[in-house]
Amino acid sequence: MGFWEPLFFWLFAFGALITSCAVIVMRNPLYCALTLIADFFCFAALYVLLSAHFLAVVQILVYGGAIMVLFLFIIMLLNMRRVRPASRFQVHYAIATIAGIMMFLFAAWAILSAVDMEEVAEERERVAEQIEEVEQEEEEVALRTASAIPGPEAPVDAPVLYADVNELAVEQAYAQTLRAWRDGHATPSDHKYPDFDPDRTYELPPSLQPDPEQAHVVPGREGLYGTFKPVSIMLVNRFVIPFELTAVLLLASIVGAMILAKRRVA
Amino acid sequence: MAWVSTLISYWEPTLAHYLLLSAAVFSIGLIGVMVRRNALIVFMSIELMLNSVNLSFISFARYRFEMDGHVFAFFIMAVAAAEAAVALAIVIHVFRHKRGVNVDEMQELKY
Amino acid sequence: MEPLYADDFYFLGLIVLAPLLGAIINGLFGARLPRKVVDWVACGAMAFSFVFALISLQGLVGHAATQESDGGFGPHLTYTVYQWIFRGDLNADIAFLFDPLTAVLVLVITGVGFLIHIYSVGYMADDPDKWRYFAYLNLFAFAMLMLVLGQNMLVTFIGWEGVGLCSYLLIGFWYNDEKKAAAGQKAFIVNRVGDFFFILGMFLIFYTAGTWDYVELHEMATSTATVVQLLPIAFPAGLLIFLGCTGKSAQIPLYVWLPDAMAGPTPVSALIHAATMVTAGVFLLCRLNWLITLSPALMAIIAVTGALTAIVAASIAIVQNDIKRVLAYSTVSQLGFMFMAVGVGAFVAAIFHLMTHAFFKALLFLGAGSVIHGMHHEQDIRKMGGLKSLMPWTHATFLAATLAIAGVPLFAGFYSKDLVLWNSLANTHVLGIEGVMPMIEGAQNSLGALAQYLTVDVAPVVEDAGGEAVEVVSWALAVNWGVYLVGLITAGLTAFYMFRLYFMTFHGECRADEETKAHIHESPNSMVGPLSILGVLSVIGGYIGWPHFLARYFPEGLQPYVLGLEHWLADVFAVSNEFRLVGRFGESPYGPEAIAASAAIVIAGAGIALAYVMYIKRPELPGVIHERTTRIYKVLMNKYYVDEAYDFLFVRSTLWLGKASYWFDRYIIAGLLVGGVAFMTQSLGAVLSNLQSGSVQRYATYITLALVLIFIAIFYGVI
Amino acid sequence: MVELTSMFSALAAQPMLAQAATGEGGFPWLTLTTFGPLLGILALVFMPRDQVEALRNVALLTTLGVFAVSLGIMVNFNPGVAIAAGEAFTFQLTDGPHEWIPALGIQYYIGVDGFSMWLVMLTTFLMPIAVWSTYSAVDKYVKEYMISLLFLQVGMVGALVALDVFLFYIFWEVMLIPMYLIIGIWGGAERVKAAIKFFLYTMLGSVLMLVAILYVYLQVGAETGTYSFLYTDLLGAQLSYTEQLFLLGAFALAFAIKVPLFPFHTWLPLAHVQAPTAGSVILAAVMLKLGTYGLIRYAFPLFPDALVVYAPYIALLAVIGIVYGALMALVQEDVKKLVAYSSVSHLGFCVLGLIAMTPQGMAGGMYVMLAHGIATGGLFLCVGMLYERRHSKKIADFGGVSKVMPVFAAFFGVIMLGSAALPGLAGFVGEFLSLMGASKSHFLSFGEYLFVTPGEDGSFFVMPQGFTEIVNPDDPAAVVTWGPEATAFIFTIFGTLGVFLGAAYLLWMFKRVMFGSIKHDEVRQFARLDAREIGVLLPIVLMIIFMGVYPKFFLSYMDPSIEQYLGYMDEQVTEAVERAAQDEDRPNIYGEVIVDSLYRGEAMERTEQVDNGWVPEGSMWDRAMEELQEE
Repeated sequence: MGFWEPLFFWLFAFGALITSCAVIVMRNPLYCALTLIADFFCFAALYVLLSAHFLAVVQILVYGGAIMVLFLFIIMLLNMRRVRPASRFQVHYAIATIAGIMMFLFAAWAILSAVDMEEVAEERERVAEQIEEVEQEEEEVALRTASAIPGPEAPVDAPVLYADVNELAVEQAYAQTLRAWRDGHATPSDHKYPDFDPDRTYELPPSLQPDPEQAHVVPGREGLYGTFKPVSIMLVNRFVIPFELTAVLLLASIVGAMILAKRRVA
Repeated sequence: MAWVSTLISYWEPTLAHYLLLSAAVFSIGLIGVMVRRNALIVFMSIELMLNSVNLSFISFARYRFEMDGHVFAFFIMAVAAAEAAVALAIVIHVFRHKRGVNVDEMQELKY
Repeated sequence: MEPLYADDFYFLGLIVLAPLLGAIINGLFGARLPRKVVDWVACGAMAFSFVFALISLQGLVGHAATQESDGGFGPHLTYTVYQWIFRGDLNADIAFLFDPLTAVLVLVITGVGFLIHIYSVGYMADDPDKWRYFAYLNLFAFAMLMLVLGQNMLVTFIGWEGVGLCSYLLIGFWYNDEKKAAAGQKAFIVNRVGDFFFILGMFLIFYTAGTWDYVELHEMATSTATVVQLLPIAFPAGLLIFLGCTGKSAQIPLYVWLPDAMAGPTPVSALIHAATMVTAGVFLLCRLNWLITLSPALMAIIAVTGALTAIVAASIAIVQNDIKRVLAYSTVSQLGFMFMAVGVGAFVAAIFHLMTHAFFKALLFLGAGSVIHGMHHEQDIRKMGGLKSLMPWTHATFLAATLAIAGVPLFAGFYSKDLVLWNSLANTHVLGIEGVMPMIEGAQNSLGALAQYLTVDVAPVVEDAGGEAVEVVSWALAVNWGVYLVGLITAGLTAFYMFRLYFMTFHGECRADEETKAHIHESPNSMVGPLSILGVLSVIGGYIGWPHFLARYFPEGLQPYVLGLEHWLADVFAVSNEFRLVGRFGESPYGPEAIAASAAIVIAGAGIALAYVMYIKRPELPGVIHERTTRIYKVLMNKYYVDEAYDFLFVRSTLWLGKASYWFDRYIIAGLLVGGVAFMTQSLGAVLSNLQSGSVQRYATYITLALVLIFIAIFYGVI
Repeated sequence: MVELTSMFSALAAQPMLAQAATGEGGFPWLTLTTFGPLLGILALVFMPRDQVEALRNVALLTTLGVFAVSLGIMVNFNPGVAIAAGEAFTFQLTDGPHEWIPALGIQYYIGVDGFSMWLVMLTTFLMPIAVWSTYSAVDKYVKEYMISLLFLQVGMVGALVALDVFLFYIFWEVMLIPMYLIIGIWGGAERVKAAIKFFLYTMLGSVLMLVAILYVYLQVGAETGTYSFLYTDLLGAQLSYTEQLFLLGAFALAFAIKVPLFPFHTWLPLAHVQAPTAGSVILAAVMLKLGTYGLIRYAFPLFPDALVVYAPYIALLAVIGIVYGALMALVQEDVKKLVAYSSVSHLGFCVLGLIAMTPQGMAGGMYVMLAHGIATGGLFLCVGMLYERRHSKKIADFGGVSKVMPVFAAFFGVIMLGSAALPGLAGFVGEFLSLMGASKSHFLSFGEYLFVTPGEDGSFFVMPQGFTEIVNPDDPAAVVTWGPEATAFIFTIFGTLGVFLGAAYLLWMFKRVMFGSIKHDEVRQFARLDAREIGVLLPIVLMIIFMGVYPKFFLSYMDPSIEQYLGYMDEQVTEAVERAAQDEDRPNIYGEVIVDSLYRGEAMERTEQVDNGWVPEGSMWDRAMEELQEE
């Protein structure tokens, strides 16, 4: 597969790891805040690798811009100085770290046991052969993003080698699923909630009913994956309740924050 | 040179890589929450944990070629923002009373 | 006169009611009544009781005349007061039985009791609490009469414990003196030990016989069909009841309380520790004669214990210096004689000795009382002497009693003691119940084996009254000879220490200090009267039980009176005589009897002579003997250290056990078990409490740990 | 004070009371006796706190009023009532099963029978004395003290008369709270510790009992379909052997703690030493009896199979209790603790009598309850009086008291002798009957654990379980092995040892406290008994003498109930033994374990000869009426 993509991945992965370790190790909260911002950048980069461009931007905007600024503001406001290290070695700190590490090991074990490395290896060879074939047929190959995440079987009729698909392939695959939804082959919530009881009709109030046509409209321009349009459509269609609730949440937090932080007059 | 090929096979990032990364960052955040005595650092660790969760959402979205993950990640960010705001307000409030924001001094609710 | 109704003879109730009324009147209003009235109430009660006893006696004689003796329970009058308990098959009424045996006892108790009441009027004249004394004395008489008159063992037991209580109250009469209170308490507790065995014996009898009524039990024991049920329990029940009697009549195991009981006023000692209470044990064994005769081993035990007690008590009495203590030990010794008589089966002799002993021992105690009264509570005989001239009446009566107890012929003691000694020699044990014995002949089981051994293997052939050969057990012979010899030696010792006492108090020069010497005077008439009456009785008392070899010289008309007691009690003890009594020396063994009697007289004479020599002729002799035999003297002086042994063995060990169990209770049960549970819950609580330490981070850690554990648990199966 | 008496007189004028006079009307004697004290509490609540004297008088008046009403029970109780065939008990003067909580099947059903009648009278008799004795003892919070005493009485009488098991449990708990307050607030130095220990200990037991009750309730409900807590219904429960083992264990534990049997007695001395005089009088006199009463009423009849196995062990604990209690009392320096341990010992007799399952044993057990109640109540009152004068309970602080207080010495002497089981006084009858009952009991067989079959060669003594005995002469080999009887007799021997030890420690205490020279000069200044104290002690002394001299009055009232109970138990036990014989995994019961009762078989007809007018026919009221008609 490609050389650059993996490189960037490892680069930013280690970047994220190191900065997050730095965040919890540094003594001075100011430095922590700054390393955290760097960490958010690494995350943003990873989002891009995962072709979630909109979120990468939002990440930087929201986290980097808003939240970290807030943190820095607070740190500056309370002019926290370098805090002396904890006086004595507390036993429960050790337990905590061990617990954390065990959490990680467990998660890793869970993930690795779910992923069968041979399977991945075969996928890899199969993809490698497809790539060679493609190269021999000299088809027009868009920017190859070799992030060959072994996904489900290739979509039914798509010629594209899903293993080595690039942005274009992702687009087509996504459009493919949208069409499938539209044609009613699979519903959006298909095999998402395994124990979801499909036959129990779940009726949204009419006002919230998604507008049948508009829902699956494939906007003009190809290449929707990762952009804001599908997100915004979903926000107002399927996720309209959470959307409104988030609004309320934000309102509440603003009012709360303001009350708490205001200096008592009396 | 067998190990090279195996190495190469691990070289390209797969879903597992992303998940492992997110788990690692999550654990680091968790340790940070449990170990650091300064409230702000604790909040930052929480942000870390939230971010790692976002990463796993996005990687699964990518894995399934759907955008639900993104929407959810978006919501998480909204919540994170709200949470950060409230948290920092509390920190200021506490700071005003106790001149310090060490977590283990705030034990009034013990009994 | 023919008694109106033999089975509802209410005079029996009146005998018992009189002293009870006296006690209640004195008890409740005594303090406020004038002193004279108190005396009259008390003595009046006893007088009434005595009169009613005489009426009942006359009623009994009349009733006996009409009835022919069919071998059953014999003539008896009964009176049921009311139904006490009727539970299931237990029918316990408060009922009284008046048969020849009870008649003798009741007359002795009321008669001697009445005399002692008169005597104590003078003796306690100057005591402020006289009313309380008389109340207790009457209560005692009531309890003793209940004991003797009871128709079933329950009423006897009520009397039994009541008498114990009254002796406790009377011994500890002057309770503000620590020692006297302790003596009272000791008497009651030792009696209670005796009652412990007595109750168990009663339960055993009730379990097998199903009733406590003497008449029913007697019929059960005499019909061969039902005697088999009693046979297996005869030994255990009899032994238990005998142990009960030793408690009451101060025999070997439980006699320690009698010498200390001298702490009470002297008339009390006279009444309780000479005439009445101590004889309760003998009475009970005579009352249950049909039970104890069923087991020869038990009879042997009773005889041997009696003999041992007699010799031990006599030996201690020799060295005692307190006048009342000497008499106390002599009482224990004489009681030993009575138990010997019971042991060898001579119940008539036992009752006869009981009667005569009541007379002369009461007289001795009262005499001692008047001596003490005269010498202002001086009890040590080494400080007395030469009272012959100063207190003539007391001296005369005291001499008569001493002669009687020593066994000098023509005085009461000789007749009864001789009868006891002769019977212990002549009677032998053999289990000769016809009908029962042959049955067990072939039996393999244990009881059969015992009987087999008793009769066939061991016994030499001896002629019995009927002339056929009756097997006699060899060890029974050994027991008899042993008991007789011990009895003889004790008779000698008794003569010696009694005359030692007599000579040291009444003869020689007065060793009292000047102040008391000037003060010695003869006791007032109210005290001397009873003394003289008892003196007469202790002389002529013996003439109703002449030894057989002398009795046959009396004219025919006098026979019923010469052997009066034997005829009087013939019916009562018919069972035991017919069952087992075997005269060893043939039908009328006058020869051997004469020899035995003369041997007794010689021994008594020797004792008197020895006392005379040592205390009159050469007074320094006791001092000389004393140096050479200091060790033996010390042992005798300290009563063979029996008190100390009992104290160590029982009292101290029970207290130690009590302390140990109290420690066990506090530390093991309360401390360990209950406390342990409390401690565990507390410490568990402490451990859990530091979970809530308040630090948020610690909570986060715990949550994470919990989560990890859960994950491991879930996926443990999968790995 | 005035308005209370008017209230009573108003009550009397009521037509119902007149109708009650005829005795057969459904006049609620029992309900009045149980809830009478509530009237008193009502009156007390509205009285000002500082009028201490008025408060005490009202309380005394209430208890006297309740005693008067309870006399109605005694008068109307008819011992010769027809026996409900096949039932364990026949109840009289019952207040019919009124629906209380229909959903759960809980009824308000109270009644009285031979067992509980005298205990109710004991309670109502002792309460006025206890209240009157606190006039000088308690002077802080008098109002609350009186209220808790009256409340205690409600609990006790309620528990005695309740025939609905749930109602019984409620009253059982109601009893605890006031006692806890009495010990906890008005007690001695470390009263709180004692109160808590007392409360927790008893609560633990009763909680177990609650579980057992519910289990049986559900079991019966499942079987018969109707869920009801009525005692008569629960009696019909068919429970398997293992169930019965646990259930009887729970019941027995609850009552053993209350009695207190040997290992569970540690709370009693603490509670008594710290409790105020009135509190310890009531605690000793009545509350301990509820344990033994509970055993007969609730524990034994419900679980015959388990009882046959448990009986010897309960008897063992009782006997240990007797000797152990007596030994402990011997070494106490504190008088109140001595009396507390003595009541452990005395109640050992009661349980031994009851578990022996013989007519005499049962009657003895019941009589010990009454006699011990009166005697120990008296002892505590005397100790209370000594404490009020000397403010110390140590025996060493006294000596020669009888010189200074002769009348007190007389009273104390009679009470002490009464409790030391001197014949002619109350204690003797009870203990003698219990021991006699125990000596002839056929019920206490340890089964295979201890039983040794007699050797072939007829070896005489085959211990520890059996004596061999020749039954009939012509067949000497027919040997009856006294299985259970031998153990019973061994228990009796130790029991009788307890009687002797009882006399020992009481007399020793009496000597050290009363006799001897006056060692402390405070003793010289002891005030003589005032009228009130004599008034308190006199009824007790008279009752002790009356109960000792004429026990027929009490026993004749108990007899029919005892005989019916034994007949019922005899039936149940014989069935249980048969079941044990068939079922092989159960330890088979050697020897002939039977309940010695005079009734045989279903129809409950007497096998022995008819008693000679021992049990009076008809209640006192009827007999009085008949005499009136005759003249």
